[in-house]
Amino acid sequence: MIDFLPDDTPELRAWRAEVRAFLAEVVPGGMHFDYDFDESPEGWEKSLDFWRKVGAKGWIGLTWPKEYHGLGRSAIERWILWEEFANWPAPGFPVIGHAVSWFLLRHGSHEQKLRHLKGIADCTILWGEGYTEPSSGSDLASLTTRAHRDGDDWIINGQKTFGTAAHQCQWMAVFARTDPNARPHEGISCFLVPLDTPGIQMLPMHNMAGGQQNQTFFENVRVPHANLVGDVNQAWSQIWFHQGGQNLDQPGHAPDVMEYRMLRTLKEVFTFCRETKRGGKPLIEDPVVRLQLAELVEGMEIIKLQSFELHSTLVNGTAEGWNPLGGVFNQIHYREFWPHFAQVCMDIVGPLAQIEGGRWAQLQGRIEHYFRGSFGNHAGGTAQLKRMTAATRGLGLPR
Amino acid sequence: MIDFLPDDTPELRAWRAEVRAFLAEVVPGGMHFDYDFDESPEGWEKSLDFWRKVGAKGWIGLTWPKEYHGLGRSAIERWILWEEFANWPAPGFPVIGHAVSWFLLRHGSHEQKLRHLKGIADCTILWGEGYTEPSSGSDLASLTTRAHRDGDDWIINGQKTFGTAAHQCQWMAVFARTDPNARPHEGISCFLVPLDTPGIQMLPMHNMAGGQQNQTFFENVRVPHANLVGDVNQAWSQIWFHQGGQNLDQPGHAPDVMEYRMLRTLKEVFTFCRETKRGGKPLIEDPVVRLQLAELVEGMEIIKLQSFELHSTLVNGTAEGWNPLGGVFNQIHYREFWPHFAQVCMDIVGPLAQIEGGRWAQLQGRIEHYFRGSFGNHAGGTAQLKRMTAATRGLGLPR
Amino acid sequence: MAIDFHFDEQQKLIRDSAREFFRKHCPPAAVRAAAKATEDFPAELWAGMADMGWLGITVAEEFGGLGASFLDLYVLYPEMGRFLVPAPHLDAVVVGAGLVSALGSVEQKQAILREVVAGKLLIAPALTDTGGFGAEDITTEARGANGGYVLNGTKLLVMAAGAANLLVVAARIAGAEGVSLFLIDAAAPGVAREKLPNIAGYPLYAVTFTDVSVGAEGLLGEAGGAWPALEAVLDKAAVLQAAMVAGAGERVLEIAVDYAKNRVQFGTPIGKHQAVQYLCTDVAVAQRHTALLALHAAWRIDRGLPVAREASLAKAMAAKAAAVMTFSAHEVHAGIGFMEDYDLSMYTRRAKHWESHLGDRRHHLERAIALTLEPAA
Amino acid sequence: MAIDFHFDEQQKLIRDSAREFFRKHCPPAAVRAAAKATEDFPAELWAGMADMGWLGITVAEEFGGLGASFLDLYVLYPEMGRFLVPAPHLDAVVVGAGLVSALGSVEQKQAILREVVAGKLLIAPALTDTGGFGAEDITTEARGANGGYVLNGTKLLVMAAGAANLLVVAARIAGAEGVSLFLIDAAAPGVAREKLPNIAGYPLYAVTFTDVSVGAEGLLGEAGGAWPALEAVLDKAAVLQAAMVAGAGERVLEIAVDYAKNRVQFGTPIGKHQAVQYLCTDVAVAQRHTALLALHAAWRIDRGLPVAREASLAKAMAAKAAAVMTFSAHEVHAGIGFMEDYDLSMYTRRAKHWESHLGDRRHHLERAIALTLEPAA
Repeated sequence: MIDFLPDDTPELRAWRAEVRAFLAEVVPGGMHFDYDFDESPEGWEKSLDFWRKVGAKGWIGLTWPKEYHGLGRSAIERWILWEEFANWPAPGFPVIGHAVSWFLLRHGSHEQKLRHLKGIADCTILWGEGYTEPSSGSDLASLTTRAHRDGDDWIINGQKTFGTAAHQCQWMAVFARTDPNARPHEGISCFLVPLDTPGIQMLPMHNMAGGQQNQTFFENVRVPHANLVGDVNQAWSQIWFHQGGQNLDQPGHAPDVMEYRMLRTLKEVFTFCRETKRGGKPLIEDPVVRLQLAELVEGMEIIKLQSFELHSTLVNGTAEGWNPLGGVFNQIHYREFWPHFAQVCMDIVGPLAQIEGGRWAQLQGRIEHYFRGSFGNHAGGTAQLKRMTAATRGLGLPR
Repeated sequence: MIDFLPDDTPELRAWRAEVRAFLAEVVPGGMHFDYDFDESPEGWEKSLDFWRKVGAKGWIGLTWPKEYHGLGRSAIERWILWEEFANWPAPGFPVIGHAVSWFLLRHGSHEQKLRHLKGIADCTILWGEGYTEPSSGSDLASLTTRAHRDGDDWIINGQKTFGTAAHQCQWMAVFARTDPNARPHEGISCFLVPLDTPGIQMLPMHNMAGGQQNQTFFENVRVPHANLVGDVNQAWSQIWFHQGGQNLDQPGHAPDVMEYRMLRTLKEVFTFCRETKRGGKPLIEDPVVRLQLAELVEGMEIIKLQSFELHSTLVNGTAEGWNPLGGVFNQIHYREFWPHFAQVCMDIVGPLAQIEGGRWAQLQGRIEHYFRGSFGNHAGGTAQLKRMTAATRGLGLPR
Repeated sequence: MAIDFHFDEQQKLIRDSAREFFRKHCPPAAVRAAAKATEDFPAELWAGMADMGWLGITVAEEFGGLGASFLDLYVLYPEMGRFLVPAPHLDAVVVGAGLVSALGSVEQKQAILREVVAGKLLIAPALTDTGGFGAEDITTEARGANGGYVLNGTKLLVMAAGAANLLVVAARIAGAEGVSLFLIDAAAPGVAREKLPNIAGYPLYAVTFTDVSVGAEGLLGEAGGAWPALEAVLDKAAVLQAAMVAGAGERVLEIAVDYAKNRVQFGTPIGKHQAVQYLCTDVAVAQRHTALLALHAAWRIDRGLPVAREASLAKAMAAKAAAVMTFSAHEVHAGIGFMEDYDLSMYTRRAKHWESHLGDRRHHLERAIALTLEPAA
Repeated sequence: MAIDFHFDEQQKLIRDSAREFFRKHCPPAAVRAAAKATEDFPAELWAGMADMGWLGITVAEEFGGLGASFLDLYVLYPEMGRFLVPAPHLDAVVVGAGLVSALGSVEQKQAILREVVAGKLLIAPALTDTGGFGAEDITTEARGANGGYVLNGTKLLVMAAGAANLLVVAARIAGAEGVSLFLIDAAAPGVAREKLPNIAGYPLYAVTFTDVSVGAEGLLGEAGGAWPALEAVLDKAAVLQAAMVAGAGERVLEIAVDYAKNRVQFGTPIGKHQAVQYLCTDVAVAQRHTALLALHAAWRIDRGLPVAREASLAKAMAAKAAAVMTFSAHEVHAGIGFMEDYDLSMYTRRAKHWESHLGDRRHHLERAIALTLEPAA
């Protein structure tokens, strides 16, 4: 039955109230923190403190099986939890631990799940991303980092790049070529690597929005065979994003703190327009600005509704008339809309939007920072790649 | 020396005055006629009458050599002539005779030039387009119409399609495969074919804007060897559009009546906005409409300046900083801007723009007709094809 | 049920039977023939739709309808878009009968609705004087006279006025505030109907009222008080118009993708080129966005939630999608799509009507932002 | 000469020597260093530009300039864009000295221009109170007092105010119509300069005037009568800003095309993909359109033709191009383009300043349509 209402039972409404009470207690007033674009030590500290408290409630692994540090709760409860976090806002979950957790839950061994999900559930262990290489971005099959067997161990050599906040992490899921003679996508394996292993070196890179990404060099890095996830040479087909959507291994899509940052930014722009006069009139009465704002509202509304559709697909299967690859279409819209949104916000705020701080900055320079961050819209695969995935896998056009 | 002034001598100004006087006498008040989108017999008759008078002045072949029915005049005089025609407006030149003339001047034999340029110069013979086939649009190399030698003749079999106004023509330049064993683009020849030759049959197709295009069937159509243009099997490399720009065989680009129709349409919309009130205020004072109009003005201005640049390139060579394939960039802008322009004009005129005629139609339904015509923006190769040509030949990206 | 995009069994039944019915009765040739016919739409098609019960899905059972939900009605509309059904269901039933349901006295409902449901009475809503769909765009005048009213004005873009028995006319009563609605016999003296040739080939009319008398019983709802109900009915219609665009978009996407897969140029199907893949995903994205906004708004209607903002977002997106989807599909096709005989052009022509019908993109964006910024308004 | 896009020999000479000079003095490392330095811009670069004669190209010979044409000056600007030259030529010379040339008395010109041309005196135009560039955006107040004036107000986004000796301040004289300009010593009592951290890394300042006294001789032009000349100077500057964007666009295009040719993904250079080809042609098209409009406007200036409309079209297009070119180039690059150390990000940051400097796209589109519809205005 068509429904857009997550909490249609008293139990679910109580759950939402519980989450909200937790937030009010732990991060009163909310906390803006995007680990992608922020290197402030206080920000990291407060964000980790928050997530450790979430972990202590068991909510990071809310839907995981109880035997693996989860609470075994439903997808819709997870939706409500994240919706509240996003709305509040809570800081974004630090680095890629969530993605690793779904990957481990699907492909990890019993021992790996027992051991590694704990640190994610507690937020005591942060996981970095270990697939991107300097000459291998979305094209995982072209990666050149090598791992070869040496007794009970594997020895890794190579280089990973663009590892967002990897310097804050303790572990990394590293994809490496284990069969150099196999076809490109058939010889890749995934290893769980502690980042304090000898032979690992990290060099910082800084992105346009002030976040730190990293190059990680592996020189004869030795990890035990027990740290191989799943079967050897099978990582390409296991990898969580190989279906074109990062969310497909989740029990059901949930709203995202990062996406909701857009909504909060929009509300800030509303306020700005109400309080700012241009040509003697409040900006909010300017017909051109109103149309610009309306188009931003439209794009935001679509992002929100896409989440509903994806959740329904993952939980209830694809409804007739909806593309089974809906997640990819969501990703197209988000990647294309985000920079457009940021550009229009800058336009509305006007020439003074270029000021980054101090008393003459508009909205404390947050729009300008948001704008710079929007050049990070390629993370997880470019809009162009998503378009092609949608065209070929979603619409069936030839490759 | 940088210059945008076509008539900077008294002689050229006199020439412009002469053209203007001619127009004032022959088509006082101007005449809108797009043969692409108009099947009215009166329109055709008046248009042909006009062009025969132009022909009688020798102006169709203005820049052709005198020995081939031309006047041997300069490229800048041709610019001025066409600019005046476009501004007036004169009706568009009927079908593709001009393209054929440049092709013949470059590749035709002395006898062919003598004979066939006469009918074009007089506008007594109309030439149709004979390259497009049902499964071969912009991809000339894939054409399947065949011609085989039979003594002193060639026998043509096959089918051409989308021949705009071909039913009005007496001749057609037909491209056919003359060596079925050669590589696709190496076995094609061009024949000059009278359309009353036995074996030719024509079926009409109607486009969305009310123009007639045609399918032309060739069944054992016999043409003498003398009607072959240039060398056998060489047509692919000869064809006038093979450089990605139809204008490259001209002595210098000149303004175009069709493009100027856009400018006239814009002026009509200006008038409409001045005379129409919405919400109690003249539309011309609506800030949103004004921005829409400004963007249309911007796009139009670019079209006009592109003509200048192309003219300079063809006459004086590529200036530093300008892409030698400028013509293709012009074609991109025109093809992308035209439908956008038409859409915005419809938006401005509003819901009543959908009415095609009668007393409730706005601007006598001309905007609606113009809008329908804009779906013909693929003629001469789609915007997508021009983009790829610009990227690979213009910017040097790999194919 | 908590977030679900599956229609329920009754809705699936209606949708599937609609698809089957329209596939049989509205092939492209029939759609083309209807646009050229002198009658406004094929009478037998309308009778068939009446037989299926589709003229009364949301009409109360006491007046001969099914008394079903808005989503039960909604599922018809993607199919009507897909098959370009040449029948004035949206205007005559959703708006026309919808206004009688919303505002009519019991007598008016008794007299009218059962006949509408049976397909025997056709209502043409004559609302717009200028093409605009805001309250301020209504200028036709009703002058009080002899205990009734005398109407003067011209209504434009009136759907199926030629076949209509009854007109619902929006007017302003001279000297009073607000919008009033009148039920007027389409054949009443002083009513002149003029067919408007239009891009969509729809039976659109200008209806001119010259000193048309109507008794006090011709008033639908309160004098000067019709706007809130009219606005609510127009919101429902806007959502369905968006659903129609989304359904047409599914078909336009199929046409474009089929062509891209099968058309070979330069040795490969053109659908292998990323430029063409971009165009096809443009169609899919616009279709999907429209469907999302429309379905959400429809759900809000059944839940009794405020829907004006969401209806406007859906219609605004649908207007954009109507243009983008057809444009992009034409870009995929180039020459062949420009031909009248190719099915795509049928969609392009009708999409142009849908774009502005019930309010154009700008109208709905302005309304949506007003409702977002000043929700109280 | 009748339609020609080739610069003449003198212009080619200036352009070529500029390219050579900037290639040597403004490599990317120098541009980055300048943005982080405490001084507003590298003094030796400015001195070098003075030596080349570039601070006085259009200044009359009697005041130490070359008295050359606007196109002679124009050819510098694509190079300044290409190399992101960290020097305030546009603001200090074109606007600042340009205003003195246009409005100054012989005494003012004598005292100032020769020094400017020699690189010894730097003028910072302090024009905008709000970021807007229309006459109505000027609100700083000058009150008549003691035969002179007292200024109060804050000017924003003032380029290189820290290094400036002299400010040209736009203000309104209390109780009088029109805009007036004042020449004010940057070190005068009551002048406070505050550096504004900004996306471009440019030396932009807020300059606050608190009861700043200036004598009658500090007035530049007529009281209340500066706007026409100011507007004309701003038009010239807008055209040059557009030329700078076009020149930067050439380099951005090179960066994007080089990357697309050399970056291999899925076994082929990404530049083989039509999606990437589209993005690269987006850069090229925006660059070309900007260059066309800017060059045409520049030519009109030298021909003495009205240029306000054409200057606004050029700047409006340049604003759009600044955003489109950098955005599209980033889309080509994905991850690496997002890195501060990659050259592209230098262009992106400065392009954001250029977008709104001397008036944003909306300002210039509104001006262009006004001048198109009401050319008399």
